Amino acid sequence: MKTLSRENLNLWLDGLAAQHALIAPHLEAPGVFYRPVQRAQEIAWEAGRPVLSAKEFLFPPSERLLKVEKRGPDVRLEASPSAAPQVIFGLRPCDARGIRVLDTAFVDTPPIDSRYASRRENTLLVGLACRSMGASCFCTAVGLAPDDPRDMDVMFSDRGATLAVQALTPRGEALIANLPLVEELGEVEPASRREVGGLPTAEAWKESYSDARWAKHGERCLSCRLCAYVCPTCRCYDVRDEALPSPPGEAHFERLRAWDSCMREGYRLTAGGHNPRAASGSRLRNRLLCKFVYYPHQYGPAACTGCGRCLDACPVNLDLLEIGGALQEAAQ
Amino acid sequence: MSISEAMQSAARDVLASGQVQRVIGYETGPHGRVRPAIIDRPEEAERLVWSADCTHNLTVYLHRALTGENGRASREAVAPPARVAIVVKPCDSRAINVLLAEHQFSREQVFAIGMACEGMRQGAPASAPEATLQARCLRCRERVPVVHDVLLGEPPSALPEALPDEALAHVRDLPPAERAAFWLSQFDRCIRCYACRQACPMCNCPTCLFEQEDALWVGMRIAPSEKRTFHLGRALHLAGRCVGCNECERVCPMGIPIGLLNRHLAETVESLYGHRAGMQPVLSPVTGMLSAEESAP
Amino acid sequence: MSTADGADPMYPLLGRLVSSRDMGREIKLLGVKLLNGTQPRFPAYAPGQFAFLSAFGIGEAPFGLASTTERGEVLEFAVQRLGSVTTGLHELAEGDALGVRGPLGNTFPMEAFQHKNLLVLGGGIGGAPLRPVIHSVLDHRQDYGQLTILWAARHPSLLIFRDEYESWRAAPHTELHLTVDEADAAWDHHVGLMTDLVRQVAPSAANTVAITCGPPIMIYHVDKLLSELGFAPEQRYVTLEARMHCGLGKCGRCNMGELLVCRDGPVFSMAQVGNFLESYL
Amino acid sequence: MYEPKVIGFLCTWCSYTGADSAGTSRLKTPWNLRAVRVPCSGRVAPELILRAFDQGADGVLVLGCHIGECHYDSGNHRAAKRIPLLLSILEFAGMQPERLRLDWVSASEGDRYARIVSEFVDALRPLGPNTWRINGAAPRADAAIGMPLPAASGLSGGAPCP
Repeated sequence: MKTLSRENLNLWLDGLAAQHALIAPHLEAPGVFYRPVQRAQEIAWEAGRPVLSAKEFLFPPSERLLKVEKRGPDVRLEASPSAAPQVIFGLRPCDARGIRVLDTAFVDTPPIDSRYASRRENTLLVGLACRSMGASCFCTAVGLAPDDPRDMDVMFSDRGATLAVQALTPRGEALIANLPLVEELGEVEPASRREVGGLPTAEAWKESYSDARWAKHGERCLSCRLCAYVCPTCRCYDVRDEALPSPPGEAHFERLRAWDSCMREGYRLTAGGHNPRAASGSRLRNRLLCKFVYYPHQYGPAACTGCGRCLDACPVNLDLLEIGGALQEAAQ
Repeated sequence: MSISEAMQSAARDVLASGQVQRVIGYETGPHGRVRPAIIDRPEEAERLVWSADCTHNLTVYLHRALTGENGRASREAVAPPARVAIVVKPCDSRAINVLLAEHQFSREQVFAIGMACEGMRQGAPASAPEATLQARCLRCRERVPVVHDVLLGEPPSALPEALPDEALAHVRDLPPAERAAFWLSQFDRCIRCYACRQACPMCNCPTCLFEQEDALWVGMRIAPSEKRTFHLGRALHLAGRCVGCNECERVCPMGIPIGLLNRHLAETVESLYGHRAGMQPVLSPVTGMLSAEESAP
Repeated sequence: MSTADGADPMYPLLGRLVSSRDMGREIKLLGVKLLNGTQPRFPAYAPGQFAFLSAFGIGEAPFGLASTTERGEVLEFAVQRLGSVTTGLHELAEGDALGVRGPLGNTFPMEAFQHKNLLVLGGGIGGAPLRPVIHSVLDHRQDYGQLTILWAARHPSLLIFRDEYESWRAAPHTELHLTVDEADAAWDHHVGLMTDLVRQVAPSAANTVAITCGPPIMIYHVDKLLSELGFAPEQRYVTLEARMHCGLGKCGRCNMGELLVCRDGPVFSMAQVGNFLESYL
Repeated sequence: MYEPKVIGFLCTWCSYTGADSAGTSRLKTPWNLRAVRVPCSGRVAPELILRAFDQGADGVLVLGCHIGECHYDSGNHRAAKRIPLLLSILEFAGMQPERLRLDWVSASEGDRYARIVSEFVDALRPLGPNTWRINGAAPRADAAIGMPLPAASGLSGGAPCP
């Protein structure tokens, strides 16, 4: 096992922040958020799960796809610049998996989404293992673990005065190549796991499609987009052009994309005015089946990382594990 | 009989006798969290609970339930219930008055199960298990719902002193530049998930002004100026209508003190027009004409 | 990576509006030519595919390609003014620049349709993506059997491609039946729903493929009727509409259950649609 | 001295004509005001004013018909009810109240128009540029702000960090 002293870790992080954008858990007024930090000192070490996942650093809430400059009948288009390098430190395994899941849609499945891919190529994922699972965490139910290093470039595990370090990818190895690592005997103590049951199989989710309970759950749903926006893997977006300040005689616009969610009432409205998903229960069903049936069908992996954010944040306590548990019981 | 049992019994009776087709109340979900419950059958009444955690304002469901929007698939269109029973706290009941004044439904369509209220508990974080009342409840002296068809529980005879709104005073007392910086930093956290709007009984426009496709007012960017316009604009739309249930602030995943905006305007409306939203079923004075003395030159 | 060389699939090609012709009330047929220069050419496309048109400054929306590669390099789109983007496209003057992204989506299996009778059912603006099918059949008339076109709209003023009806009718082994929900004084064809017309024409299912496009409710009832008339699910094709933002299988907007209309469609056989988890209706 | 950029929403029936009247009487009015002709002061939705400030206006002046003289009977009543509330929330959000003003100018009151615009611009000059318009990122709420904030709900169930 290779280890790094806390002192050296802080020095290294300070150095990283000077070179790249360094993103890390940071305590900001009412909660912990992944935020750009300038120094290791700004990192929230003893804090709960960040309120939002780290997806915003790869798939920002809104971004410019291109700039449009109109002069009379002529139009000139300008692409957005490529992303700058960034390191996300203190990433939790569930959030790293979230990024891995987004990769499958935006990069692994052709055609490549250039905006996402440009950010992804310039991003290194440096994890910090969770020592235990929070009350609403269920990463173990989706095949992850609180100290799962698989989706990281580099993984740190806290051992008190020192941290165990492990590079998982060539890019990760390059990142830590010059660190004063110390070879220590022994193994990293695994995080304490809690098995969470009740999550249905993909087949059971699929079979639940015509279950009458979806309508019942939907009655409680407020049709906000909270669950989708705190989710590490929800990736639906909307695209529109908006005006920019322009010089005289010209009209400048930007083509924007911004987060959107299938929980929104008019999301599925067609041009003719028909809305196949007018009922809130059908929207809730779509979101959950997307996680466990549709997304795997379209891109490969299941799109739930067990972070538990939607369980905690839902204003009316719609609970994925409860809904799923009841469906699983019905299936058996 | 406990208050929960009395409420279950009231719900069972109105469903069984056919007075209402649906009851909107509270139940306990996973992790002991209290949440809204929507029941259609008398035997489901045993799920209902009443406690100091019943903080949600359920009137947000009234409009949807009575107009049949939402909740039921269009193809399996079920006629909306003719009459709905709803469990209300004093603050929530004022929302019924506002919605009645705005002709969202009629008084006959609502059976209000009023709860004598002693305040709701602060959403107990693991670190502070001892029960403290929510700040809004410490400021509130209303114990009996202004709209109710049946009243459950005993309103206390002696009322504690209502606390002043220190947070509001604090923000008002900041120098303008610091106030601007404070609000920008708060709005900047917003992710435009619209939970505040969706949880609000007064936000029932079919298409929100801030989400029109060709909106002149606000762009689709999830950026500070757009978010500020949304929050200030929404607060204005609630002026004279907001009953202070604070659901918008409670549901906000980002901890934005939205309630401050609403309280500030509620006080402004009260001082300008002597109007407190929802005390009677009358429209907000903000949407009406100037009075005779106001319009005198 | 996201440079102006066309590598970014969200980056539109620049085109120019070469014709904009009124086809009906609030419906225009737009002809688009790509600008020459460093831009790559618009690739060959096949009946059933669609493309995004950008009204710059407003946004972009998907439209069925209403032309065929064989009939020339001008891309044609039938656009009904319904929302902000379609209004922006209607307001463009000939010579104005616009953006094109495509071709996207799958195609009608025209080869599999060869030597079969074709029943083409178009409702309103839904007829637009069917025109390439009709043109392909007319341009290779000997390769296909009987062509029966059932063309419907709510009102005569909403019928599209009226100036082509003569040439469709004049083709060998080709018949055209029209219907409107509500007639005007000059109307001397059938009045009634598409389903009434299907009952009246009573097409035989033998060696026949039916292709339907129109509003969801029309597709639903026409499909039910065709099934009653003996058309097997494999003989019934539809092309479906969904509002979408990328056309690339990314934005998530157009899913119908596990399928994405943009990537897995828009052309589906009813044998597939019947197995969708989610209904288009 | 800073020259402020002012957006004026002028009712077409009274104030816009009042502005014309000021012009034909050769009254001197500050050039700082960009006039937007609207059908009625009641049409000036608060969101329009917010938008003007968002886009960099240093001040917004809304001018309508005198109460009792509205071409649409009650449009100016609406303005008189809404705009004080907008002013109140803008002030609460940190804007100087001098930057927004509602007043009445009839078609014949060219002198009154010139006076109101001059007064408004004169009051804005010492305030300097409006900082309302956001260029780039907003400040983050890092520092203690002296009041309790509602907890972010995503926080309640998280795992303890190592």
